[in-house]
Amino acid sequence: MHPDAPDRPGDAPAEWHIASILVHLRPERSPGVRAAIAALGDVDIHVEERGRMVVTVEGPHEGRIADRMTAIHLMDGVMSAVMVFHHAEPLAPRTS
Amino acid sequence: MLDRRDFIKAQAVAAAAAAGGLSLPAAAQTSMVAGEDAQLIWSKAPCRFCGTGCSVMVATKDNRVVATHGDMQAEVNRGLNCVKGYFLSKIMYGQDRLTQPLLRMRDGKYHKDGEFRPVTWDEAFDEMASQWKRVLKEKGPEAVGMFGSGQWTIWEGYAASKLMRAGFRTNNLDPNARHCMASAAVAFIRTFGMDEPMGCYDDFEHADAFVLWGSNMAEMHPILWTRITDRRLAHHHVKVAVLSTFEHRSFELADIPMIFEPGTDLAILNYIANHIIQTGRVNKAFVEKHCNFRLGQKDIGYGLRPESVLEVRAANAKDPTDSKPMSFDEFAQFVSEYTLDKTAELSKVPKERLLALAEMYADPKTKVMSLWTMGFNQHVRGVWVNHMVYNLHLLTGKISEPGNSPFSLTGQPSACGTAREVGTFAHRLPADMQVTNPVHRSHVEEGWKIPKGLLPGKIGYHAVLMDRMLKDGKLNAYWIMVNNNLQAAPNTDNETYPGYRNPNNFIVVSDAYPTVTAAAADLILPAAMWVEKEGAYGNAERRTHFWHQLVTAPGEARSDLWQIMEFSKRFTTDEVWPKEILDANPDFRGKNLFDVLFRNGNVDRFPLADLDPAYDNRESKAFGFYVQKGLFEEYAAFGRGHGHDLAPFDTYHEVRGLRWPVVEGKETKWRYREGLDPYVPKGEEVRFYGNPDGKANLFAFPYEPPAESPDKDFDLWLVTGRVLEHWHSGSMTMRVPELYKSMPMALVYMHPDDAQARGLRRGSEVRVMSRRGEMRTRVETRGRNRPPRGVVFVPWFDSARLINKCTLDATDPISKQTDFKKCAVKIVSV
Amino acid sequence: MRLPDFLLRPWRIIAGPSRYLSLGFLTLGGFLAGVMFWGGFNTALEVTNTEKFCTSCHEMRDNVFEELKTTIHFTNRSGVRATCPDCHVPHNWTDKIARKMQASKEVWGKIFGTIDTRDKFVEKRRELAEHEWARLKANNSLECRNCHSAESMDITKQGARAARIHQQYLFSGQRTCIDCHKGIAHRLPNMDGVPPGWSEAATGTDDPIGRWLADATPGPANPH
Amino acid sequence: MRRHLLLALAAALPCLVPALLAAQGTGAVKEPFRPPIQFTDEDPAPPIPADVTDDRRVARNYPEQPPVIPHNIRDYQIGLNNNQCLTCHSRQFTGATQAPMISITHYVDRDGQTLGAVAPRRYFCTQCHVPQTVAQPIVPNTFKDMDSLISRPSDGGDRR
Repeated sequence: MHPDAPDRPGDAPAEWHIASILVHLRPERSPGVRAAIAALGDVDIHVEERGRMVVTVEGPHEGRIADRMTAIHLMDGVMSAVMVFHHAEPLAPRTS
Repeated sequence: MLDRRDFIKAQAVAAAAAAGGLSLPAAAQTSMVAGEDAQLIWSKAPCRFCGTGCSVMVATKDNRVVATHGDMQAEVNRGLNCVKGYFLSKIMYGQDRLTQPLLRMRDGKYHKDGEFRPVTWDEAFDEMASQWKRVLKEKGPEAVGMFGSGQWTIWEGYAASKLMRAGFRTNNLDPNARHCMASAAVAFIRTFGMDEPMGCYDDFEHADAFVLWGSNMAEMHPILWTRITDRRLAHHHVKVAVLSTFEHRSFELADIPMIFEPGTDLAILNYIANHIIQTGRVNKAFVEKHCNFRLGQKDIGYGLRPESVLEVRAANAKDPTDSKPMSFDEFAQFVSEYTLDKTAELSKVPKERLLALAEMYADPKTKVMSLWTMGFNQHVRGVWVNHMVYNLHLLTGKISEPGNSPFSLTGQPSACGTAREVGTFAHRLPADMQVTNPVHRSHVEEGWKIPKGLLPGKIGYHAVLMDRMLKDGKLNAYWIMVNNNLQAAPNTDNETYPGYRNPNNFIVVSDAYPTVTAAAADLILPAAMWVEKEGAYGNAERRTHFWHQLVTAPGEARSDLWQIMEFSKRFTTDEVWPKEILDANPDFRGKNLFDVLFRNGNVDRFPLADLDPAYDNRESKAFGFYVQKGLFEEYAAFGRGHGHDLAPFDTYHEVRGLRWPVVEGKETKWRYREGLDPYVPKGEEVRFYGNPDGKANLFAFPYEPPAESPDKDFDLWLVTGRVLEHWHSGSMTMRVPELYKSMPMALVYMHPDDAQARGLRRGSEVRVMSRRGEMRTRVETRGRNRPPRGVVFVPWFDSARLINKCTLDATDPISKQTDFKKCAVKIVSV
Repeated sequence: MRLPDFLLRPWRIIAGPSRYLSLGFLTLGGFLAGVMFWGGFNTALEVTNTEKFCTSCHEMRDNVFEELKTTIHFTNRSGVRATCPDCHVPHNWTDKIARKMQASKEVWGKIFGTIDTRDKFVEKRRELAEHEWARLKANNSLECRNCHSAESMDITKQGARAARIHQQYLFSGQRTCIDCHKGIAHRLPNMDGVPPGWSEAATGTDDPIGRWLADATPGPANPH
Repeated sequence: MRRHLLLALAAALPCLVPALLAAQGTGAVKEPFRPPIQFTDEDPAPPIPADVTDDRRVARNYPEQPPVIPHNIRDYQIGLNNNQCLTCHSRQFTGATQAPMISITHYVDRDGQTLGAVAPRRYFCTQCHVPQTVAQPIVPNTFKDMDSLISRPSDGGDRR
């Protein structure tokens, strides 16, 4: 599935994917990296400490997640972006 | 209201934070999930199962384990687990966990034929101590014994060794690791003067060729198999050779698959040595500088009872370990009879494959990693085959450097750490010292602060001999911990069970679950397991790794460490030590064994204040000092400065394990080579410093046939072993529903033609029968294991189908390790 | 491993895939000819059409037949099983003869030792498999359909995914059995470049029957 | 600490109760020993249980658990030559087969680099993903998943 595929491609069942990514970055480049990540969309930054940052990506298919991870990996100041956790399930209406 | 997806997101964050070693402020979680009760605590722990030593992250909540996953930070597994490892979360929650001591009773007191009734710990230990005292009084120290395990934590094995050797003055202490890698351990010492591999798992990323000598790593060491798979599939020049007596899952990656006749690996190994010599590819400089050659004793028998006809007939059954020096030329002459033609005929392996395998070793440009487990070690010539594979690496100098590595794998999580390094074998002391060596004993007596001359110098009973002695009524008080020997031992119907039910014997089993062994005991002690206690294991690459107590054991269950130490309180020195020793050391008179062994100024050296406040530690709180730290530091002192250096205790709680020797804070990946091993002096290049002359020993041995081969009455080879989904006797994994449902019973895997010839088909109910016993199961003709005609495979994980009633208690005469891979059976329809 | 060219050239002339040379090869091999003299042509043909005949040489017995034994086409619920000729010999006479010519090449291989070991057989596996895939593709999986007819399939008895894929690809005529069901009775060769039948890359072509004889060019050398 | 002990007791209750009940009856404890457990018993071998082939996803115990395989994998070949699991579950074929795509964690190699295809170390699927049979476990397992430990009513969401 192409990363830029529409959110509900074809007749594929709607799914919700989430992944957490451990990002190693140069601490001095942190502001720029944070801004670039925030600009991606579907991405949340959670904690950052001593050049390591935890980011979650959500999306309708795995392509979105791979795409975001690659984008982060290629950012200036980022040394690596490693996925730690990935989970997918059918999209059910949210109740609260 | 908590949203499920927010909750999963919180977990995702926690998993990444744990993987990266980031501390997660409470706010970071509570901001997403409305309430702190959704928080999980993630901690590291080694996997409970095999000797690979993967690290897992364990999530706990409300004193329960709720999730586990592969530890990204661990070098061994880098985030991966096998299917068993992924289900670790559930192993402690089988509904039949033992939660209270159970004693066989009739009319309100212990009776050998009574029924199990719950008793208190006090009642349990009272009965046990009175039985021990009775036996010690009647027969002396040689009539008490303990059977431990490579699943003991390091300090549990160490405490057991102290209690048995210094407390009860007997070396009747052996681990189930005897069934597992005794052959490897003995051959290491005889070749290099020191136990355990010189290389490490980093060799996987450096080797050009992998040779599996009797090891089904795809199922038994799956994570190491991922590293071989990674190397093979990503690098096209890399080749994998797999040798076995039947086709199994590891053959899926084999470039050179080889099915050989059982026992002929001896001939294949000699052929390769001959090929290396004949084609002029001996690394002469290496051999001259670093090797000795020795001619080993032949015709050494099969480790059966001495009156057995095979032992009487063997010329050197009494003297199997002898050897004498020989020259390189004599060695070359010795192996020269193992030609390609002869070896192909004997082994039934096609010549082109034998040649291709030999070339892997002979070609100086190919870095070879040899790997083996039970196919080699559970072998009536197990020590020989271990020696013979070292011969190949030494002849070519392919050793002690990245990618060139003879590597003995282990089956239990601490076979190396506890059974070998701590020295819980009947002949061993810590740090490779031997009970028969008076200098070693004296050194240990000093370290333990016990009187000179206290430690016994006679080698104790080994695993198989213990069973024989129980049956013969010579061993009468017996404590079995963390293992299921009535399911695991050979020839159990004749040699193991009778000893357990011998009316003169009192059998104690400590376990977490009611195993067949527990059910045959007289007293069952409920044990804490895995992360219910603080622990340490040592894996197959010399890596020592620790974990904290993460949850509390159920009910009255207590760790083996607590059990050993608490039991020691029931004895005074006057009851267990001889008068002469006490006369010579009056300070020790009337002392409690607990005080002598564990309040000796070493073990009780570290206060409770040293505990990590984030984790509970039941044993330390029970005894009033940091027990694990005290035991570890006393033990580690034996190895530091002697090539077995361990890091300080606290370091191991921070890191994902370190490979000893740890010198000046640095682990050692490859031993015996200058620049890689701090113990090798400058300018020596290579030094096998375990031996006084710094040289390794090559041994010449012939091919000799197995103890029992198929004949007209029992016409099939029986091979036993494990499966991926279950670990050992299945006491943990059979209680995980997903694992149980994936592999619910032990089947007999056989060739479709063999089935057809007996009027059988897949699913037929059959009896597997040997001269010793029988079991019932069903036929599998198209499973993952594909034996050739004439061979059947039965796994031993299933307590309802005990294949070890059929196996033969033949052992390697040198290592005393059983051969579970070669005996004769027949299969008949039920 | 490749043979030197001077050896290969005469081999190609003898064993080449054209219909004419295969006949020449037949005579050279003398195998069927001998049989023809000995008995009636068709009777002999029937003898060679039994599993017993196929497995009378150890190449077949120890390789392909050994592999068949554990698969669903040998052991299954009802005990209805496929024998070698059920799948590998066309039931139509002309095709049958054509297939025999092809088979005789493999017999030649036996007699002259090109596949006398397991390793040599494995090395040739991709080429041998490609012949069969091409033939079944060309005849719309005729030998599969002799037992498994699309018309008689009750898709309610199939797994949901299988039912859907059969409707989409098989019943619509977009694909034929062999497109998806390769390796169902024997181990697969190296499948590099062979897409599964349900992928876009596997779009079918309607090769005329017989073209396989001329076009079944050997695939890439199979390392295993 | 006290909370821990209470919880431990609560956790142990399912195990303790049967044992205690049994102890009240005959006085002997039969309960811990699931049949067949006596060494001397000869147990007729039950039939080989059938495979689960209903193609229904099974709930995971925790998100990190590899899903079990809900279909038959008889005769599937995974080896040096090819991997038949990937002919449905790899990214490019999931559109046609509608099979779940392998997790993208499977594209990450040992050094954390994301590859264009499944990482070689993840190649042998059945090391982690196992099929199931219809056999019913002899011993129930009392593992509780994290959702059930959260003291809140169900969110009503999907629980596979």
